[in-house]
Amino acid sequence: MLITCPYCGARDAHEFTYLGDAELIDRPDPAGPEAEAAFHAHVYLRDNPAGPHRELWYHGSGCRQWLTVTRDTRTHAIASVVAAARPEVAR
Amino acid sequence: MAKAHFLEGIDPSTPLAAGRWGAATATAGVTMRRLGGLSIASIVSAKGAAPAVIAAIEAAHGLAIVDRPEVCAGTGLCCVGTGPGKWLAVAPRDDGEAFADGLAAAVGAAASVNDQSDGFVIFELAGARIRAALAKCLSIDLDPPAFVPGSAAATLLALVGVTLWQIDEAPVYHLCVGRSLTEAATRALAAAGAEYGFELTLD
Amino acid sequence: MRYSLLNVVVNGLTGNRFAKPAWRDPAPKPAYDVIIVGGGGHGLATAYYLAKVHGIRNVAVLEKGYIGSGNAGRNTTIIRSNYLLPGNEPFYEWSMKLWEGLEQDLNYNVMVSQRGIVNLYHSDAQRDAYARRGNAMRLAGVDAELLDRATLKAMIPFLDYDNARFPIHGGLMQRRAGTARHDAVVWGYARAADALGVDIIQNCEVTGFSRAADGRVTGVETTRGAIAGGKIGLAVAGSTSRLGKMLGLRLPIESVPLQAFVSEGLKPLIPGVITFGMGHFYISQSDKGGLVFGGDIDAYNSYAQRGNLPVVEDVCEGGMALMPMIGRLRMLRQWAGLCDMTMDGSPIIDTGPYPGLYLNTGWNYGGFKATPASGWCFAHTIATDAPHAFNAEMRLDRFRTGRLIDEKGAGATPVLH
Amino acid sequence: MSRLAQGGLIDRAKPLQFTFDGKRYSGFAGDTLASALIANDVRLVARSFKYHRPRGIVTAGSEEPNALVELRDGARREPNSRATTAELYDGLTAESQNRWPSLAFDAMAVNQLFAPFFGAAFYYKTFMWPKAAWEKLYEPMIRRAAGLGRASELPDPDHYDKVQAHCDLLVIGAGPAGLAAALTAGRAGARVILVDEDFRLGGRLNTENVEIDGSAGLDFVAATEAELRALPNLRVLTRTTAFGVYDDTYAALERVADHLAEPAPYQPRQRLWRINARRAVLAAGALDRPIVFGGNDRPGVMLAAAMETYVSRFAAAPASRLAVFANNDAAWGSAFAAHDAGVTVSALIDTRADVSPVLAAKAKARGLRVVLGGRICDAHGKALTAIDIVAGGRTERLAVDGLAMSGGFSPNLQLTCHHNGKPVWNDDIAAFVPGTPPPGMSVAGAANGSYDLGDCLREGAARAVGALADLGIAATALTVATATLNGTAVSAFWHVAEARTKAFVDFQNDVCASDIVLAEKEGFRSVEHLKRYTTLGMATDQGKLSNMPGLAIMAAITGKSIPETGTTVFRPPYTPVAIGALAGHHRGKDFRPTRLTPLHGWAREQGAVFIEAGPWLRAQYFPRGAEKTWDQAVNREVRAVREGVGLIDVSTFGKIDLRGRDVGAFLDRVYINTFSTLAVGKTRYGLMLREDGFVMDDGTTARLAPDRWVMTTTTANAAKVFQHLEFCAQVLWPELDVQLTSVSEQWAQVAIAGPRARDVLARVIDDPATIDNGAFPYMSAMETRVMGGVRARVFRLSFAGDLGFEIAVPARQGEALARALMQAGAEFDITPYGLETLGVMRIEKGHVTTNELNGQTTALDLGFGKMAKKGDFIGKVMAGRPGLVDPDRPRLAGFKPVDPNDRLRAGAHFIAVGAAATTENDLGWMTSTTWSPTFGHALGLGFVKGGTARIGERLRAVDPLRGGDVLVEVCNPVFFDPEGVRLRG
Ligand SMILES: Cc1cc2nc3c(=O)[nH]c(=O)nc-3n(C[C@H](O)[C@H](O)[C@H](O)COP(=O)(O)OP(=O)(O)OC[C@H]3O[C@@H](n4cnc5c(N)ncnc54)[C@H](O)[C@@H]3O)c2cc1C
Ligand SMILES: NC(=O)c1ccc[n+]([C@@H]2O[C@H](COP(=O)([O-])OP(=O)(O)OC[C@H]3O[C@@H](n4cnc5c(N)ncnc54)[C@H](O)[C@@H]3O)[C@@H](O)[C@H]2O)c1
Ligand SMILES: Cc1cc2nc3c(=O)[nH]c(=O)nc-3n(C[C@H](O)[C@H](O)[C@H](O)COP(=O)(O)O)c2cc1C
Ligand SMILES: [Zn+2]
Repeated sequence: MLITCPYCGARDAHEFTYLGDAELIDRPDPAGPEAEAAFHAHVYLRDNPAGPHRELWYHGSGCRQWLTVTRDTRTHAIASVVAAARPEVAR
Repeated sequence: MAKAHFLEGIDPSTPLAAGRWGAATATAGVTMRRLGGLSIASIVSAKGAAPAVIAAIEAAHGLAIVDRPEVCAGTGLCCVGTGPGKWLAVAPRDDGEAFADGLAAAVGAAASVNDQSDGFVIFELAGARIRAALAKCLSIDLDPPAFVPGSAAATLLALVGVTLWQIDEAPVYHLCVGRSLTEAATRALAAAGAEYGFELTLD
Repeated sequence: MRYSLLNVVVNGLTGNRFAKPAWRDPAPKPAYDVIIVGGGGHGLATAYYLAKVHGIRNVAVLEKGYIGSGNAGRNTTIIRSNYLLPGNEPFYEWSMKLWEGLEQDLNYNVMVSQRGIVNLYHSDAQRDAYARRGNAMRLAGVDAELLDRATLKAMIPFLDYDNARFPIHGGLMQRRAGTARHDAVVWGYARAADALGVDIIQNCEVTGFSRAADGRVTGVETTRGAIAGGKIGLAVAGSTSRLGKMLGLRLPIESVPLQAFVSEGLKPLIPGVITFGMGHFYISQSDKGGLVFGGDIDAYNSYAQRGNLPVVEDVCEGGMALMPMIGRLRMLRQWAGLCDMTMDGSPIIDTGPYPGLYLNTGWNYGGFKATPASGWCFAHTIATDAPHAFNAEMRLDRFRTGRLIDEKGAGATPVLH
Repeated sequence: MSRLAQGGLIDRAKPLQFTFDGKRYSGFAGDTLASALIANDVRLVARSFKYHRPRGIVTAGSEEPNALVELRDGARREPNSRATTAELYDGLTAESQNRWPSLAFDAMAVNQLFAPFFGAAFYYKTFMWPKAAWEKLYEPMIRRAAGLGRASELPDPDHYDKVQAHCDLLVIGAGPAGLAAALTAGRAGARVILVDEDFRLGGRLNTENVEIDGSAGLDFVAATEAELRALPNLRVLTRTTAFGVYDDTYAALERVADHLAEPAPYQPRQRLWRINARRAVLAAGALDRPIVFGGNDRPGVMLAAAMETYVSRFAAAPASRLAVFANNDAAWGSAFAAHDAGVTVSALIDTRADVSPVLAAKAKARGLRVVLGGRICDAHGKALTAIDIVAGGRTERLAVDGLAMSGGFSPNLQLTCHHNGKPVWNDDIAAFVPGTPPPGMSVAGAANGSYDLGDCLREGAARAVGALADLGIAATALTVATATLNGTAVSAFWHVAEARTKAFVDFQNDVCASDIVLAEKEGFRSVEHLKRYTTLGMATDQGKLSNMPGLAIMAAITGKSIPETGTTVFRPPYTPVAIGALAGHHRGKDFRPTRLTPLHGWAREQGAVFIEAGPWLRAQYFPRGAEKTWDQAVNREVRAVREGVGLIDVSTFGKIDLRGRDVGAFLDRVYINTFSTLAVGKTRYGLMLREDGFVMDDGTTARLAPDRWVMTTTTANAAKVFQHLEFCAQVLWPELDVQLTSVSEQWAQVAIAGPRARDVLARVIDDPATIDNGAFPYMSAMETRVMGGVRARVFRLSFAGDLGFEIAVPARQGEALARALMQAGAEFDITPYGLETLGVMRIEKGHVTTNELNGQTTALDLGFGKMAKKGDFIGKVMAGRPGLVDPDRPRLAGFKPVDPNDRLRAGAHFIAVGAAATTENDLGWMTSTTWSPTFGHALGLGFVKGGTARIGERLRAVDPLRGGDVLVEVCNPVFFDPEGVRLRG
């Protein structure tokens, strides 16, 4: 499986580490009213869809960027790869 | 019985000795030479500060570097893109600390500079079969136009993280390996090059 | 038709003229007391024990393809009860006990073969962790032995003890562990459940659920029409999230591929089950002679039911590091299953989370060995609306309460379990 | 000898000797073992799996189900090797397998007598009485009888390579279709790889006597090969099988040296190619398939296409009197070829009532006897002697010693299914053709169901043009004006109902037509159930021959069409692949890279014994003089530190440089304790949680300058922590100004510990005044100079729990530093110590490490509950869940044996005195133990319910695994210097 890293270009997936659903980007507000429920959902609950999935990969053996990859879990076809950092604050 | 592979007789904790290994070809198809006397520093830009770093390097060293996986070489300094806003700076001088301090002074708060002269070892890889040998250890495409003189890549060599860049058309490459893994990388290349005749030079 | 020596002889002499289907092929009835979704080992075992232990016989097992088409038909057949944590250990040991009597119980030779498992260790820290586990097993009345290198060498001489990158220091052994024939387990349970009146309905995919106003789940929609059910149990392994979505459920599960491999047939070579402690590799030999081996999961979400080459290479590297005699033996076929990996690596057998609904999921890469106990406990949970002591900790709310059953200590990253 | 006097693509000038079952034979270069055996009149080559039926050679390719042998001997013995693909070399040795005592007389053949009871899946219904007999008697018996060849049981002496390749177009198969595709793409300048599993290019052109544009097919092959090999942008790989299609990657196996007695020095035996091909054309051809009739497995019965190959390509006649039995035109061509080569063709039996007049005329011209609308119902003889022909209501016995059968062709579409693509049925050719191939793959030629030579050539060229067009590369299709028109008509025919003897569907696994009938009766009707119940298609050929007839028979019984019945799934590999090839060089010591510390050479000089610590080799202990056992050395090393001073290499710790305005705030969020308040020149111990509230790692972080910090991580978690911090910095809090750099490799780090540590350091540091206790108290850090100007970082810390310093210098100075310290400490008897000694001292001091930080523990469990700050940090919220703060969770405590002579063992569990050793009474477990030379008895750390609240209580530490049951006293986990006087001294 090739992941086209925006910095490095197409690289074999074995250069990357997979973390899981890209919702892990959105860490809940620990001071929020339902923080415990929100963290429970954030840490544990997943859509786990059969279809397009936004997910986090770390290019640890390359440029060391965290990437958000949109990949179809039925076919492994990758629709997009972007830096995981929120664009407004990315480099 | 075929001759056992020479690596089988050498423990990975014993450095592979300089010299010819593998097939007794007239000339070694793959050569690996450890380069000494280099200063190496890592540059990691602050968020959004890559342009400032590029400008600072240009101002201080007259070298225009790019924020891409490429190597930009000037006199006395070359910078290899290793990640967004990240470079490995290499210079032919034997005072890594001062080199890094100089760079740090140049970039100021725009980047974090660390002396890595002892953290990495750089090898020069050449020989008529070097591409074939590298194809056994790397998964990236080294054929032009995918990879040409000036191209660089942070990638895996066998199971070792490395930075590789191409020097010329011959092709000659430079390979930068973490210090603790130089022996592992050497063995991987020796295994890959054995078929073509492998020559290791350590100075 | 009971299988017996006489029966085998008679069939042989009559050219199988009187052979009968192992299970009927009924059309779905409009309603059942219990509907089990998923005709894998767990679903079929659940139906069997519902009928046998709880006398609930108006049961349907709905399977979208053919029974055993899921992980039950694609696993590496290892059965063992060498678990560490009290939330797991008694459950898996109960499973082992059921395995030990399964042929007689089902009147089907599922080829339970207690040839033993050895988990190799390569460092003092690994030895200590195995000792903790082995002692936990012994406290639970389960057999476990810690073998030193010399004993191992006599028992399994062909491992690379000295030259390997990670020398072998010893192993934790469970002699009662071993393998069972995966397909036979599915067919044996199906045949026995069918004999007790359970309807096994293949090519019947559940595509939705019907719900009462109070939220109660009252039936399923399927590719063969709507079917009402008093109670509905999900035992769909890697597909739980897909069914959960139809119910608006989000679960602590990610589905990832696990690959397995079989070699060409060989004369007896590997005595029991062996697992490598410093690489992703484990192996056993099937009765047919194929080396059945596997290793790590492909670490990404997938429903493709196939894996990728890096894991194949990783597994074979582990194999060659451990037993360099297999270099010239050939991999014949590779395949993959969908593993429903949970956030703590342990399963869920629970009532709810809606009335009328029951969950059996989260078997990670290790639920084959659980098949009998899973069916047994799930049947109990469905019949009595409460978990049995064996599955008392395997509940969905443990992620909320923090009473996790994390054997590996890998935390909420399913691909690390 | 059945070697034809002329013809064939063998080199008669190069005779080669070989042995089969110990008997010597000879063949020629260009032969396979199978063709050479045929040329030597060897018919019986193997025994079948279940019934041990005598078997011969059925095919001429990698689809061979029968002719499997043990090739080579000694450590190189390879069971289950197909004689049909083994290239002959001088000195080749092969043995038949799965027979006893000999191939000709196999005692296990008695199994055939029991065949009525050994039907499909008989084993599931029997062997259950008595219960114990299964494992004691039946299973071992079955296992011995099953399996095919014998493994060598010796380490594989050869080595293997793996290569990565990248191309625009991969062409799989070098028959006419593949050659046309490769030539078209190669001429267009695209990067092309052409692979073929054969050792010759040409595919069926090597067999069939055809013309292309007026010249012989073989000339076309030769000219094309010459042009392809001259193209710099095109790589030709023969002996290379594309065996799997993965995401974006094709896997192929090149048999580099299998045609040699043994590989040349440093030549790999085989090479695994991982090919990133942007597009691929599959031109893998089609396979002839058998017809199911009685005795169709007898030696002497082979596929018609194979027979033709043996006759034409290898000049080896498989029979002297041959019959041909077919349902299609192609087999007629095979019959003509045999006849033209001088083999007597006694009858040509076709199931069709009509064939094209062209064929009929060709047969007539050759004087062949043709039986139309006929069938063969049974074949006889241990090796074939006669066949029974049914035609026009009569049965006729015909004496023959060879039978070429052909049930029509099946396209070789396996690779199109590796991404779950399903083949679709084509009635015209009575075969499945590719459905949805994997992305980027197209199919040409016979693999696509196009059987006419001209079509194959045109389709190959067109597919290449199409594939390159997708990539924006213009190409001109190779043009072919004329090509031989061979008949391609076929009429589906699978199974001869009149068969009276066993009719085989899957030869290798002995699956008969009757087994399919039984499976259907017992309800195993889905093709996947049929496969698993009968083992149809599960043998080493993966049903290449048997799947079609098998499912056609099932379709007929159930009254369904073939497409309704469907096929089973094709999975990689296309043909079996050596496990060694998939491992490549990563075996033995090179299984995984070995990491060496910058002080490795120094430690070796000091006589260290090394141990694998994850990827690292670390000094375990340093034996001296007369010391015989490791514990003698360790006890000495511990005493030396506690009484004087010792030094240890701690370079393996992860070291992360953090720079930026917001590092303090950043660290506050990743550690449970506060770091933003840390003063410059100080270091602090920190605990990091995962977001689920469990401990991830611990370590110290020092502040070297207002905006520059350096963190140390445990050796084991170095990469994991760096990745986690990158996630926090890049993704969670990109607004924070933090730059992370791994400096683990740059710095060598040495710890010195013991009452004399400062005295030693004072002689090495450039400014000794700076390490006075006042100037540099416990938990201080500074950047400084040692050894006369060498940049260094000094931290006042000690894992060993004594007065201690850690000194980091640039890696190349590491050994010099160690030597300088040794010299400076000589008068205090400074002692190098290893990991083992560190382990003893950290237990004495109650410091936790991997055994305790195993991912299952919380900060509370470790007694670090008070460290947690008020504000947010990763893991804070989830760490508050009831299960994690449950007072009943086992907490860290220390343990010592009540009887000082008792030994403690990690892994023991705690049970209250008087209670039974059961799970219910389990109070916790021992994580780490050691014999402490400092205290003169054993010490342990562990987790116990109640933790330090139990101090003073006595418990049993039970270890049934090793027969241990020791009375222990619960203690403070910090045994040594609990007040920290030593640390601060
Ligand atoms: C490669 C591999 C190796 C393994 N090795 C081992 C091992 O050695 N030991 C061990 O203990 N465990 C092992 N496991 C795990 C084990 O196979 C599974 O945990 C276990 O089989 C899961 O339970 P099951 O048998 O009920 O699941 P399955 O057999 O997967 O049953 C689920 C069924 O639900 C059906 N289904 C799904 N959706 C629907 C729907 N909408 N409607 C109707 N039906 C539906 C599926 O078709 C499937 O048949 C392995 C798994 C894999 C993949
Ligand atoms: N008359 C008929 O009915 C009939 C039927 C079928 C084929 N044919 C003839 O056969 C020829 C078909 O041409 P073609 O080019 O399609 O096929 P081919 O059979 O000539 O060539 C296929 C090639 O692919 C190779 N191959 C197969 N699988 C491979 C794999 N996985 N990896 C590497 N190599 C692999 C084979 O070794 C072979 O050389 C034509 O001449 C055609 O006329 C005729
Ligand atoms: C324990 C075990 C042994 C197997 N042995 C064989 C075998 O000898 N030959 C074979 O072709 N497949 C074998 N298989 C694999 C199956 O053919 C099949 O690939 C697997 O059940 C997954 O199904 P699928 O490939 O149809 O998706 C075996 C599978 C298992 C689980
Ligand atoms: Zn990258």
